[in-house]
Amino acid sequence: MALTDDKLLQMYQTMIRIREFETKVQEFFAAGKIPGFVHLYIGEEAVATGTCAVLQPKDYITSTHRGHGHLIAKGGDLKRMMAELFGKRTGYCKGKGGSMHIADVELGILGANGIVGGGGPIANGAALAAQYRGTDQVAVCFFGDGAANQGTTQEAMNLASAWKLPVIFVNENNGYGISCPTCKSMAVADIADRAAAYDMPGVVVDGNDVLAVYEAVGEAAARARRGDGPSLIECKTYRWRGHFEGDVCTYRDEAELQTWMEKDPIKRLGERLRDQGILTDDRDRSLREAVAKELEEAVSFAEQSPLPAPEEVLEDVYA
Amino acid sequence: MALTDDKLLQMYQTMIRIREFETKVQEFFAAGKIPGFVHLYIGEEAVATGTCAVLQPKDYITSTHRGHGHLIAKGGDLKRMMAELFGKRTGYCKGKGGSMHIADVELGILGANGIVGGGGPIANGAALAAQYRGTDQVAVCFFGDGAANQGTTQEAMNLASAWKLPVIFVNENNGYGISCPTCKSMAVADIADRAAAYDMPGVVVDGNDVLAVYEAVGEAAARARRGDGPSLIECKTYRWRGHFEGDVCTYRDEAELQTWMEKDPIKRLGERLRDQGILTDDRDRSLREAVAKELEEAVSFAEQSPLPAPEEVLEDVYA
Amino acid sequence: MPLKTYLQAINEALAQEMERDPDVFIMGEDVGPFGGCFGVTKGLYERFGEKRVKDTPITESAIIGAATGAAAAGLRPVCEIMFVDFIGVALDQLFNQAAKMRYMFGGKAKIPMVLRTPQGAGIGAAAQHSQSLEAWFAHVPGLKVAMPATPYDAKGLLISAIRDDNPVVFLEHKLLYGVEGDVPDEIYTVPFGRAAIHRFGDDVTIVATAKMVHTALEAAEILARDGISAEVVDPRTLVPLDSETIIRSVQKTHALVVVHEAVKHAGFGAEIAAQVAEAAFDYLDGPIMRVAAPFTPVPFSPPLEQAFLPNAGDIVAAVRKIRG
Amino acid sequence: MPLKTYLQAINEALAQEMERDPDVFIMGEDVGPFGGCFGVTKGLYERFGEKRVKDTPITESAIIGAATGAAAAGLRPVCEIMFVDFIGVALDQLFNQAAKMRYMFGGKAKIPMVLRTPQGAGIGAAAQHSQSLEAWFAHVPGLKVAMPATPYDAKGLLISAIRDDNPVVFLEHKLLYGVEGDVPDEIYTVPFGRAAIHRFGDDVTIVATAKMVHTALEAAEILARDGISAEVVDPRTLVPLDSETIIRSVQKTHALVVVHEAVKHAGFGAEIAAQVAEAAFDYLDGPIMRVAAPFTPVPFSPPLEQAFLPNAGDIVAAVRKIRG
Ligand SMILES: Cc1ncc(C[n+]2csc(CCOP(=O)(O)OP(=O)(O)O)c2C)c(N)n1
Ligand SMILES: Cc1ncc(C[n+]2csc(CCOP(=O)(O)OP(=O)(O)O)c2C)c(N)n1
Ligand SMILES: [Mg+2]
Ligand SMILES: [Mg+2]
Repeated sequence: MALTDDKLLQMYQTMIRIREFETKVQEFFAAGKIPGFVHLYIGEEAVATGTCAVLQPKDYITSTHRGHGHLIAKGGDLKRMMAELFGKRTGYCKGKGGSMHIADVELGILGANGIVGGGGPIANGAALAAQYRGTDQVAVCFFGDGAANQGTTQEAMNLASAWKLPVIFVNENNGYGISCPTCKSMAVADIADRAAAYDMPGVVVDGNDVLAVYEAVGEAAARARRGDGPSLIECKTYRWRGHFEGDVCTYRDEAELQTWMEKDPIKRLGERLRDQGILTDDRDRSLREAVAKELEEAVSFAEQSPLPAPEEVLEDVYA
Repeated sequence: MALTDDKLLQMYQTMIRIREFETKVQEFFAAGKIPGFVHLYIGEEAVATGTCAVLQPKDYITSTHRGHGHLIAKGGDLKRMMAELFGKRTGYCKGKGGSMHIADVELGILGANGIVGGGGPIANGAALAAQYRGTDQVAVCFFGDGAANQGTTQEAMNLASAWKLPVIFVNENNGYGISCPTCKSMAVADIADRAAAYDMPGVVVDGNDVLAVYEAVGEAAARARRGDGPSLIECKTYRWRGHFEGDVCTYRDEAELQTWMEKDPIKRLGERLRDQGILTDDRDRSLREAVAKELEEAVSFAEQSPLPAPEEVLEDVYA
Repeated sequence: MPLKTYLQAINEALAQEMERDPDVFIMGEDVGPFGGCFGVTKGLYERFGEKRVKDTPITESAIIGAATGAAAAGLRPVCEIMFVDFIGVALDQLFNQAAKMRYMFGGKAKIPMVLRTPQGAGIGAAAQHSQSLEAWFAHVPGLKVAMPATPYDAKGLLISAIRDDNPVVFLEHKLLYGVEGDVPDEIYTVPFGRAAIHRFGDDVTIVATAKMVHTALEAAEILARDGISAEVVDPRTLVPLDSETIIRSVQKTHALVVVHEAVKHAGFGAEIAAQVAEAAFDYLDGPIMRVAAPFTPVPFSPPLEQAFLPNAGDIVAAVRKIRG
Repeated sequence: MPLKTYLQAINEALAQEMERDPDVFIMGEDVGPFGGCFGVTKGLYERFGEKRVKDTPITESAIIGAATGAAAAGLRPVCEIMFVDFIGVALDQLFNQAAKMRYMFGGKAKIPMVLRTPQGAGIGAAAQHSQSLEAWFAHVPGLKVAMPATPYDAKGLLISAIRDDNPVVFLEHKLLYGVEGDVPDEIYTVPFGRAAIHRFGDDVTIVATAKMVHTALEAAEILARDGISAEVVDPRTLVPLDSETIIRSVQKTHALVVVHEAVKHAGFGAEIAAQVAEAAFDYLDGPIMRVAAPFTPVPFSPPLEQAFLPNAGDIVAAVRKIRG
């Protein structure tokens, strides 16, 4: 699909929104204003952005413990996201879920997930509903390199291919599952090679090139909407921060991080757009100011929102 | 490995022992003397026989719900097996296990298994013990085409390859998981193709040709003993009986069964051995008489053995 | 009323709800043309077709996950796990995903799915095909748990389960499949959280579930001969649990025996005993007894399996013990 | 005695047993150089090497299965599941395989393995990282279940667990990792099936587990100020359970409150209450109370999480309720 300038700038801005959101989360977590665990997406923005740029609101995604980027890219509201991280009643989950469980079913976001490999079977279910109803919706399952080894993920890929479900398995290979490098968790170099085990197309893309991701996911989505079944797309990328905030990354060296930071997906798209004359300094500044403003609002919304009342613990268990 | 005449005749006899054992089980189940479920191995004898002919007593196997053939091939005692099926105190499990749980840890038989896909992770563990101790033992995981789709099986293959464990995954592809043909449970034609997902060798062999199985497993075992890790061997075969006794096989047609019965693994090896002058009519008769006699004894042992006493229900829970 | 088996009642409930609501569909291993391992879904594939009666690979996590995702997307899946014993390969999708989604998401999701699965010993299927695991499910907030004991309840509870907007674990007892009882042809529901009093009595309350309801009724007969009048109560659903009916019965009889087939230790009977020991303590004339399986896996051989299973004699003995 | 944290006590037990017995080794996610998600295995990789401190892929079924198979082959694996909440993807290997092998095989196998895993809420980790699931494990014949509340018990029970010839589920409480207590440097064992009486009293027995033992002791302090003398009993292992000590205490105090962090409904507290309601009924002066979490998933936001967790006030209120 040819990309309009607007769409390109939108993708550029979405990556910036993710980056800035995560940067704020990092600050507030350090400041002790965000309880629990947070797993930041900084450095991987191109994967969620390129993928969700293909999707429509009616399409589904299942996310992971590292889900903020997916949610933002799929259209999540920064205010309610930030409020949820702060544990406020105005958050997406009324403070019941937190970082690992933010969802927006209206937007097709079936939730971040605290269980590694938890999303695949659920994405199949959403895709099955689309197939059952004869709509052209697709479901994207985001999962990490570590999650690729979980039985649930592999079962999900098999069922999706056996039933030709409209699912796109988007693997975010950032090289590590917490401290465990992919080379120790699996013998294959490319997770995409596993697609053949289920007779589905499998491709490796540069996960820091948002356009490459967009392209690959676009093809997979078209295929899925045609009724030709699932695909596996492995996006090679890297997380700049620790596994969770607080992790000091003793298991990887600075040099590795540096080389990846040079592949900053935002800088790369920015330069591309500048070369093509699509992005000017003014435009860039205004984009960033808009994001900054949006975040200011999200943060003050989160800070000013009330905490849930203790008795709310008992609500929302059953429909 | 070159096979001596004796070894060839042994393999021939082992297949006959399995066939005759299962035929007796079929009779006694029909006669109501065997409680519970029995899943017969008739038609698949070459897989267990060719595989276990490679193994030594110190090597391990994990079996399945269709395990009688594996146990016999690994050296299981027909008396105690039959007694167990009859629910007698003299059985392998003192009547506590039955068909789906017969084991002989001394012989490296870590049990039949009532859970499809249950054996893979356990076979890894036995192989890990061998690796840990630096012995040259190997572990064989028998599993069916249906079990290939279970997450546990796929996790087990990944861990075995990531750790280069001395495991041989022997897939018994008999075309069905109960009523479900492989073409409906997976999109790939050959389960062996899944080996690539874990960077291990994967081969398809004629599961009704005991020598082909022996050859393939022999190579895999040598590889495993060398420390080069696991292999996947898919044996294409067929079960002549229903999934369990009582299943009338509405899901497959007679013609399919007939073509497979013509590929009877016992007849095939018999003819081969005759052509090579290794098997004579006399020898064949004496072999079969020996088996018949052994089974007579097993059956009368089973019939004459006492049932467990009710209070034994409380024994053997904890060591 | 027409006589039907427990199995037919379940089959009829599935058929009638599928007829009524196009969003209801079935998924599971061999549930299609084969009709299910026990024959519960027989005829449904022929009647509703491949789209609504789906055979799956052997992949329980993917089955429950597919049901969860489809339910989150608005359908009403009824999935089958061939034996409850297999839940261990797939429990995460049920207890961390389906059961918790609504709460974790702040009440913004509905997961209207049913997981049907048979429990119970008595057919020589041994340790991995004979368990009763209701206590596990009843400990999971977000799940509802139904355990029908009669054909009538099987149909009515299953229809309620399918119409419920929450994930429901529907526990069938494989030894009840052949049991006959009155089952109306028309659609009806048995509400969740309402116990059934199968026999009224004044001297002791026997709370029993699933197949043990029938065993308790046998025991009640025996006790009646000695002039002991037992009230037999079946909660029918463990979540929600009709504590009120149980407590009211104990307030009347002043004695309680709880019976189930699952192993006693940390079994659901403990929950019932504990609730009564808190809420009706002053009404009790004697100790609360539990009759349940010993703390062992289910053995294979018939004499062992029979020794494992609680029987009417055990219940009678327990009642006698209370009455000193 | 030297002061050590609960975490250090566990780490020391692992190190000393690995030192003593070359068949003991560790497996789990990030247990190697990383030292474990909570730091429990810190230093062990450096000390014992890659062979005995094995990082695994994210593959819990394969981890537990590898431990089971290795144990069946004679080794003594100690595997870690990073959070007990993850057990749902791997429970089959534990409850149908490891736990039942010995029985199914007629007593001819030994599975000397330990599964270590942290439980508990209180760090804002939400519904899938905060549960207490001991009731599930305690319902599985063939498993033993330990739940240490103090650094001393953590070390001694873990050494017993490693030396036990059966599969042991060793449940640590993540909020206790930082708690300090006296822990001898030398090797010692705390036997399974022996409860600890942490405080002696005459008016009420409070049975509590894990972190709730400390909460119960707080409550006992408060009650003491009103002249109510509470006895605080910690079973330490749920399987085997030291029913005798609990019952003897109730026979003395005539009152029982059971406390745990898991949700109350079908929680293990029900088993304790039920045993006492059967075996010590005549000694009870009033209802048996349970103090435990409400029937909801664990919420994220601190005020909700605090409302979820039982506290000393709840225990005091329960005691007051019994005493009318
Ligand atoms: C079933 C399960 N096992 C383990 C964990 C603990 N855990 C959380 S994130 C993580 C690493 C995941 O690695 P990967 O899938 O590569 O995702 P990434 O963190 O790299 O984005 C682990 C082991 C979990 N949450 N769930
Ligand atoms: C986890 C689990 N799911 C389902 C079953 C029920 N079941 C028993 S055997 C079987 C079919 C297995 O097929 P396959 O692996 O091909 O082995 P085969 O019977 O063909 O030898 C099924 C579904 C089970 N025992 N365990
Ligand atoms: Mg990763
Ligand atoms: Mg098969």
